[in-house]
Amino acid sequence: MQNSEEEQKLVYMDHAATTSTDPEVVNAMVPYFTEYFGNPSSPYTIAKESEEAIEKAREKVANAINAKTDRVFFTSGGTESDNWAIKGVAFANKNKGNHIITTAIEHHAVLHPCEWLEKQGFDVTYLPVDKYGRVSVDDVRDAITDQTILITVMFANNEIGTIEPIEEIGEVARENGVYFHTDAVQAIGQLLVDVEDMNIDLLSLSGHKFYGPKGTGALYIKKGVKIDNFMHGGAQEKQRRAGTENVPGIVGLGEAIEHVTSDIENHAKRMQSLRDRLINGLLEIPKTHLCGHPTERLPNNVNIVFEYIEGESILLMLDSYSIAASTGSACTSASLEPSHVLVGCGLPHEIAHGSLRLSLGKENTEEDVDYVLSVVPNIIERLRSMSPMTIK
Amino acid sequence: MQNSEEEQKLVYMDHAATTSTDPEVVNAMVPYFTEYFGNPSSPYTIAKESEEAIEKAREKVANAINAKTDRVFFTSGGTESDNWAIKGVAFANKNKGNHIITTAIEHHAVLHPCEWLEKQGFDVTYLPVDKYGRVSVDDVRDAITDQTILITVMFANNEIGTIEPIEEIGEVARENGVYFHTDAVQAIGQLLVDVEDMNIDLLSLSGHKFYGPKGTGALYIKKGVKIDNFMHGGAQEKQRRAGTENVPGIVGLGEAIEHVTSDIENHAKRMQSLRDRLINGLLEIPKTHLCGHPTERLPNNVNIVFEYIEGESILLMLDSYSIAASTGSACTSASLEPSHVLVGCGLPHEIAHGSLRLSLGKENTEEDVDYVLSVVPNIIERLRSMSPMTIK
Amino acid sequence: MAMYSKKVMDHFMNPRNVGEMENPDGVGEVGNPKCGDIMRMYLKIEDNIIQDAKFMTFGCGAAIASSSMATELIKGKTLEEAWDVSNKAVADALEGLPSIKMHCSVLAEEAIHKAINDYRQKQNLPLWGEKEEEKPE
Ligand SMILES: Cc1ncc(COP(=O)(O)O)c(C=O)c1O
Ligand SMILES: Cc1ncc(COP(=O)(O)O)c(C=O)c1O
Ligand code: FES
Ligand code: FES
Repeated sequence: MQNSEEEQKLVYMDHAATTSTDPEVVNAMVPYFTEYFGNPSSPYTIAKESEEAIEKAREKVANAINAKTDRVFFTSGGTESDNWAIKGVAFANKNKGNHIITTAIEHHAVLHPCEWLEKQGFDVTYLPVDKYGRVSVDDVRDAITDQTILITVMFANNEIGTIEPIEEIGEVARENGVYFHTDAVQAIGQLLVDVEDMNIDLLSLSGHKFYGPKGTGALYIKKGVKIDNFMHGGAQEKQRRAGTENVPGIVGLGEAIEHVTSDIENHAKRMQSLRDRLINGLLEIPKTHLCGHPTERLPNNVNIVFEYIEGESILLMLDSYSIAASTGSACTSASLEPSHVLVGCGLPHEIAHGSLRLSLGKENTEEDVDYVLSVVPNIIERLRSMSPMTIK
Repeated sequence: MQNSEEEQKLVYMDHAATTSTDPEVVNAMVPYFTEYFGNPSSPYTIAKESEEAIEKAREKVANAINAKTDRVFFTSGGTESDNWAIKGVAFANKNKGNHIITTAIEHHAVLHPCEWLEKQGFDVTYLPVDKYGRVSVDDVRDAITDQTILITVMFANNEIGTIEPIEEIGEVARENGVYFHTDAVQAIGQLLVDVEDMNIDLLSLSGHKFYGPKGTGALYIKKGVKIDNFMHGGAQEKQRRAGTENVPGIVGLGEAIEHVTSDIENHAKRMQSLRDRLINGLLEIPKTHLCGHPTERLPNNVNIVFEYIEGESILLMLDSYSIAASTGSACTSASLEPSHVLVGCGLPHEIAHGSLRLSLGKENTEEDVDYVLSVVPNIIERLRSMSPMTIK
Repeated sequence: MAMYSKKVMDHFMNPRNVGEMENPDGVGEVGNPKCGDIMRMYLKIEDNIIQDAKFMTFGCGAAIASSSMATELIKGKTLEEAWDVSNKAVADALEGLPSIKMHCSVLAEEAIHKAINDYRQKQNLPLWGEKEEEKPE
């Protein structure tokens, strides 16, 4: 290997996993740790600063998704938002019905709450997706029964980047009087999101996916939606979400979402051109396929499978070239199962094994892309030369 | 009023509500926002920094409560820890029994999960407390049935500072094969906490109560305790608590708990002497009573009721003297109910109305105490002179 | 995510004895039931001694490093000695493996066993069993 870690600056292409927090965001947060540290629930002067800061952040989040400000509730992240939306609607509406519709390729923060609810007596339909990872709107419509209380379909998939037909599903949900939740954790900052136009009743987002702080998120709850609390306790968030507010975190979330949605069209255009350069370059390697939808995909998502090799090995070699990426290989998962998303798209296990996800971010440049393209073919060749599966 | 806000520096005596984050703690956190920002689940080099930082923090938390390191799980705060402990044990053990024992003066983060579980078919006993706010160990023992799966009693009360007989309750729980959870949110940094010696199976703590960041906490779970997950999703925290780890927050929590437990005896001694000076000074005002236990109380807690007046008015006047404090008055609660803790200790509503909590912290000095003592009598006199309730 | 030791990274980045072998005396191919990986081990044997070993592996960093280390450990050993090279010995030689990756070293142990038995079968010798007590003395 000719490149040592010292020479090459980090080329971070794992923005779907997490992003660095913007220095401006950090600067906005810092005073709320040490100076305006008051508990927003308190009536004295310094606490009012905290309270006002939270309300400003709430407005910024609401603006980003075209929601009414008072319908945004802060949480500890995308996972909490998903858990709250799904379990909260399930428990609050169990007298109306016990059926939930979702897809086979949701994030585990949606799937595992659904599975847990099954143990509590709920019925869950996990809809299949096509080979591009798209769910069919007709399948959603056909799955609805008189017991259905919730449809939860992600806005865009975190692994393969496929964008789901949210607006259409929202329409189906509304026509049938069923609540519609979408996990928009990967969509914020990449796609236009509009809870009004898209008939979204509940929407989850997570700060650290768009240069905000980890451990922050929000749940949008449309007015009138019947939902139990998930975090029970104090009277914070209008008695909807208990727990002393993470004031610096909330401030950071607000700053970050404002930045990232302020010029989303240009950002998306720039990402898309880097993305396509990367995809086209990688597909020149033989026995290589694109996962996810060719056009209906997140502007920053690249997901390629390389036959005959395993993803963790690719990541380790990329790391030695200071490139950070991700894989859906079984070997990197705690459960030693290959990605349920790749399998859900119909990929056989041994091919899902060789997946590589590169997710772009605002600091990535054309040089970064070309650097990756200069490195990957050698890595694939090296690993294939060790592989017992012969290339015909 | 002779003091204007400009002249007087803030005398913050509401540390039981929240504390400022130590500048050293903030400094420890900052690199994990921008530099070592990797997702700890990722296999590449920068992510390893995050993972190691989390494990170091886990060790610090474990040391502070004499737990095994791998039994500490990070959460988004005290509220989540309480929700997880109570709902998690309830759902995981519902085949064994459906009965939970707690006290009438728990924090809402314990009471409201219990009330919600009642709606799901669980039975909850809310034990009364004596006039000092202590629960009787015999009452706990007598309340146990063959259906009892959990006893949850707080380590020390957040309003009146009363310390509960934790070790004895732990013993009763162990003898009867019932899990024992304690909400130690107010105890950490004030009292010695030892999960081994005290037979504690589950323990909640919250970072922002001891100069750590808001939105951080931990749950200790003794090995072998049967508990469902609360936050379902990704495989973080050994598949026990899903959600991308709040790395800077966790680092901050670790720093803070190490600082605050490193010299706890001396700190407690200093707090106690300030506390007693404050209590003695305030009790010189007529028609004034101490709430909570005279000796078995948190070293930093002062809680006094002033007859004939209302707490929010006291707070507003104190604020004009740059003193930050708290009250159990109905007027400051979202529900317009007086504090369930004061009522639980047998105080009539109209007396609970006039409560003032001053909770001390490390930056408070004797001068602060004397300043408060110089200000409060005038405030009480002014408010009483407006009160229609005559003083006989 | 698992963290690898320097030794693991060395054997992963610079694997020893990787490649196909012409006319091997024994070949063992095993699949990992856990994550679906494949390891193939080739042995060259003379006078009951392993003269050369090579591997081909489709798997993670731990699997590749385990293959590399296993081939190093068995070269020059008698078949009996090689049979006794346990997955733990491979992991120890690698300065440890994360617990979630121990099964990758099991793959290496099994590949050695399978290759030795392949050789023994070709020589019309009785096969050795996997169980501790059935191991040769
Ligand atoms: C689609 C999706 N949903 C939910 C989550 C969970 O968010 P968090 O880890 O911030 O809780 C993630 C990311 O991890 C995600 O990509
Ligand atoms: C005793 C007690 N338990 C639980 C909590 C909840 O902690 P948090 O607000 O950090 O979630 C608090 C403080 O608010 C408390 O004082
Ligand atoms: S080969 Fe799959 S985890 Fe090692
Ligand atoms: S008198 Fe105004 S809220 Fe009580």
